[in-house]
Amino acid sequence: MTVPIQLRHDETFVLNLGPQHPATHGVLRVKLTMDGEYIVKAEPVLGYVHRMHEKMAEGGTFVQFMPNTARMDYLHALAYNHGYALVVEKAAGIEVPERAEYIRVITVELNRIASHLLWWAAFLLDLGGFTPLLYAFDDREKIIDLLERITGSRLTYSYMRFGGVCNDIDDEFITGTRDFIKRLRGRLPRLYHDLVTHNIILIKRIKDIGFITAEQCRRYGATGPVARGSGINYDIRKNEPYSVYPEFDFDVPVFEECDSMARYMVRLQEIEQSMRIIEQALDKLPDGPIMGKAPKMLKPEAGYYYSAVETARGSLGHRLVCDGGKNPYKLKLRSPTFSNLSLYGEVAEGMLLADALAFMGSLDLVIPEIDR
Amino acid sequence: MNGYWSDIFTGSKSLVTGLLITAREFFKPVVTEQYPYEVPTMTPLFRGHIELIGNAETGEPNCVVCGMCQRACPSQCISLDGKKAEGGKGKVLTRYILDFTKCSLCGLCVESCNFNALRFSKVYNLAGFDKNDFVMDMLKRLEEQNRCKQ
Amino acid sequence: METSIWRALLYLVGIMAFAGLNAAYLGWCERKGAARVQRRIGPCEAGWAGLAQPLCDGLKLLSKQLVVPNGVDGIIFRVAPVLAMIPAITSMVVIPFSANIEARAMELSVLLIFALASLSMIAVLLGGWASGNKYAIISSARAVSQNLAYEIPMLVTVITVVMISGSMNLREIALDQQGGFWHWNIFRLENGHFLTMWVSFIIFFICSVAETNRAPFDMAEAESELVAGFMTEYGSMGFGLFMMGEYLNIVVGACLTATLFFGGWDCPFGLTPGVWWFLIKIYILIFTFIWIRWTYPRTQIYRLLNLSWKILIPFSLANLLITAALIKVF
Amino acid sequence: MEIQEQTRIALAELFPAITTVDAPPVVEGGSQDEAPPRAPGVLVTDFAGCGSHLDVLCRPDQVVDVARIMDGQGFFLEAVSGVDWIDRHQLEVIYDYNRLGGDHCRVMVRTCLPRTEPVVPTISGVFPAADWHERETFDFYGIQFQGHPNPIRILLPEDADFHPLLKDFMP
Repeated sequence: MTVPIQLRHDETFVLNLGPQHPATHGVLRVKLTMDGEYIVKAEPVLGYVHRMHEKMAEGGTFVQFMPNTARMDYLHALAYNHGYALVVEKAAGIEVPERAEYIRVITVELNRIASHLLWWAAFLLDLGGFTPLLYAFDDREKIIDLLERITGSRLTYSYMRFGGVCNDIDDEFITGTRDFIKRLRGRLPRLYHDLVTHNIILIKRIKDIGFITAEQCRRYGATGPVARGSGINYDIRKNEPYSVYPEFDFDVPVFEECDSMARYMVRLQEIEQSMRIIEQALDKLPDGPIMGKAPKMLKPEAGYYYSAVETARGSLGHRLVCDGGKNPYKLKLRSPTFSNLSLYGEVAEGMLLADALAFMGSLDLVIPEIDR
Repeated sequence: MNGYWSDIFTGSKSLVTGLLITAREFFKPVVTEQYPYEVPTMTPLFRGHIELIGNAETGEPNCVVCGMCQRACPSQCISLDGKKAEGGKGKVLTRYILDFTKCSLCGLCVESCNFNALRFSKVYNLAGFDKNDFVMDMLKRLEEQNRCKQ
Repeated sequence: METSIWRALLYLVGIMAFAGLNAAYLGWCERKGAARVQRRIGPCEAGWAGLAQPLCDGLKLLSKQLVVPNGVDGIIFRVAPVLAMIPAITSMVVIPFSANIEARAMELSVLLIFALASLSMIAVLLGGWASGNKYAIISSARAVSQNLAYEIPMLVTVITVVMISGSMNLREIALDQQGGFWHWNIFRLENGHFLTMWVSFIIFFICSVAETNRAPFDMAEAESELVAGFMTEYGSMGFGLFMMGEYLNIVVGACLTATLFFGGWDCPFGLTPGVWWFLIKIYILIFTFIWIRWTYPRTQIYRLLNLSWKILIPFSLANLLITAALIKVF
Repeated sequence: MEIQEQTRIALAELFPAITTVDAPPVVEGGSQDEAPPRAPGVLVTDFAGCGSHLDVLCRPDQVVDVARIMDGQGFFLEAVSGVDWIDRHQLEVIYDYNRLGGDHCRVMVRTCLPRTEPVVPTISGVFPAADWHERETFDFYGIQFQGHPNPIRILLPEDADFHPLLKDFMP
């Protein structure tokens, strides 16, 4: 319900929603041409944390790029490891044993819950609620301790290798994960939904704000919770099944309202779906090796390869072009928030400053992933 | 008009439940870990910076200066060299420098070492005022460990 | 004794001490309260349980240099923070702490307090405008519209209390409610006043939260949108004075609520009235300010104005009419 | 999988002369260098092997028509990437189209441009998503996109004069 007003295009001033601003969660600058508190034109300016990952990929061998993948989207790093491992395994034709596939799914889903919890905390921080951040980080800390037990690092994992994973999971990890899921299921209705989701101030703050129609999503290539909040039933784990996802039954939360509240609800329900997947994966965890046989120095066949993975923010694509050598000839990283943010200019027009920031929070941006 | 009244009632009800939840949280025990007084223990697979493994009895590094870790490292932060051993068989390590400022803790060096000469240390609280503090000499560190083991 | 210099001097020192201590240690209470709600410890390093923390903050703020951005009206830039402090302290002159502890009992003390309350809005406006920063200008525009919108329902509810108590003098209002909690305005049983009193208490409380730019209504100093609102350009004691002004406004709001609705210095069981009951009531009310701040997200400027113009004002006017009718009928 | 057939037929109209004569020998993802340079056309590739259902090679000026057909079929533009074939003195632009919901079909459209003056018409008119992707490809490869509304760099600093992803770029 943004109030329809006539924007006076002549009396505007330019406000830099800085590269350094509390609500951009990273180094993103949005040049806002404002008329009073209404936004006439919003134009994101990128590149402040650009590190040229694609040139690094061409410089080193295939396995040497694995640590870089975690440095792009550090909130859902395991999905990036998974995406890169998938595309190279497809190129080199490496088999991954059953147990390794299950471990990959369990760790990726745990990391997805951690990413959604952090998004929820940061989103409420943008809206002015400080306390929920501490509750969400309390839960997220449990996940990070679990993942630290098996991967060795807490945020930027390089846990997956071509053909499997590098450490096996032990019983303490399994019992820890089950306890964590039981604890989070107990806290979700009270601390997350009663305190925040049903709160009238929050509902008024994000309901009917930031409309993205399905057609806009298609034309701008927005995927993930942003598309699912606009009624598009597109989840790569369901539409383009990879790894062992077809063996789990989980449903994809889709909302038709197309506003920030819909995107908010999609992510919270995805936390519950991820918990369902983890439980089924833990029940059906097979024994066996965790590392398939992969040649030490990979030389995949020349050709064009593409793999897409569902991260917490959308579809992460790896376009790999090989010329038969031991280095990737070209690796294009299709980052989900790069396209999700490209529709910001069109949607934020005529919005209030406070709504524009609530809308940017609902897009769940991670700036190093946009800039690569 | 009914939107007006329902807003007021459901709204105030949700505000009150919010207050009760934070009140209940107010009286619960503290969750945070008081860092300088309570020190966290690292999990067995934790990846601190890499360090050399010494032979159990003699304390000599197992490293045979094959240079596999140097080639495996994506950011070239390991530099090592050795000299021929007196007895003429294999090499002895003389210098092993790790430039920890560029290391991304990916574990490729530890995996590429076939002689069980490298492992991850459990050091987590590294802080320094100067970049050169992080260019570490692993041999010296191994000798200190052996000395304090006696 | 009434007009001797010593009495004036004693009260001057007393009020300044009360204001200074409150401003400093409310910051400490806020950080400890927020920490407890978020299940962490809060300041505990400086002094025993962090009690010296306000002292350290004060010293740090005092030692910093007040940076005045160039091309800005220096005089207004320096006056604005002081202007934020003045109304809060001067309105403590007329607050009846207890039967015999009151600086100056004036006939129209309620009028004086609300005149000064609107003065603090001007300080926010000047502070925002004088710092020449785009974020500050947006924030001061928001602050003016917010304070304006919430002054009207606040005054209307105070009129209902004054009608019931019969006098504009805070001391008379407090005296009228002496003798046990059933005499307090909020539980005044005679001719059904307690119904309307509850409604006016809730409206008054919401307005005092909004008046001091606190928590769900902190549109002026919205950290995550406007960086630090009108305080963006202020360095050391400029920022310090604005914070003290805000905390003192909270204290004055709490004192007013206690005097108007909870019977000033009266003991709930009518036995030992005194200033300590007054202080207990104030600090309970201040704790609810802190409690509210750490529970709710921030509203958006349109919802905030809607809440006032479409809900609070109609309700307070209806409440006024009902009270008038009840007085007339019984 | 009828969506693939549908798109294949729709795309085949663009290359009437070549495909009706005889479908080019189905090159199983073999390296492009030995096989004779493929004539423009639509090639069905297996998804498990290389991740895309259809592999379309078209001339630079047909890029906008392909984009319009894809828009008609309800595809969305996933990525625009450039490849620098320095030994063949060619710059290649790869457009990846995918379906948003419904049954899955990914199409890879490739065009080759001479390395000396790489110019290709922009498709940001049809797909606004291409606006940023094309700016990035220009940023890294120096490929000029004619008719682009705002052809400035997006990730590198505005005053950078180099194109880092070219193979002959030495920092």
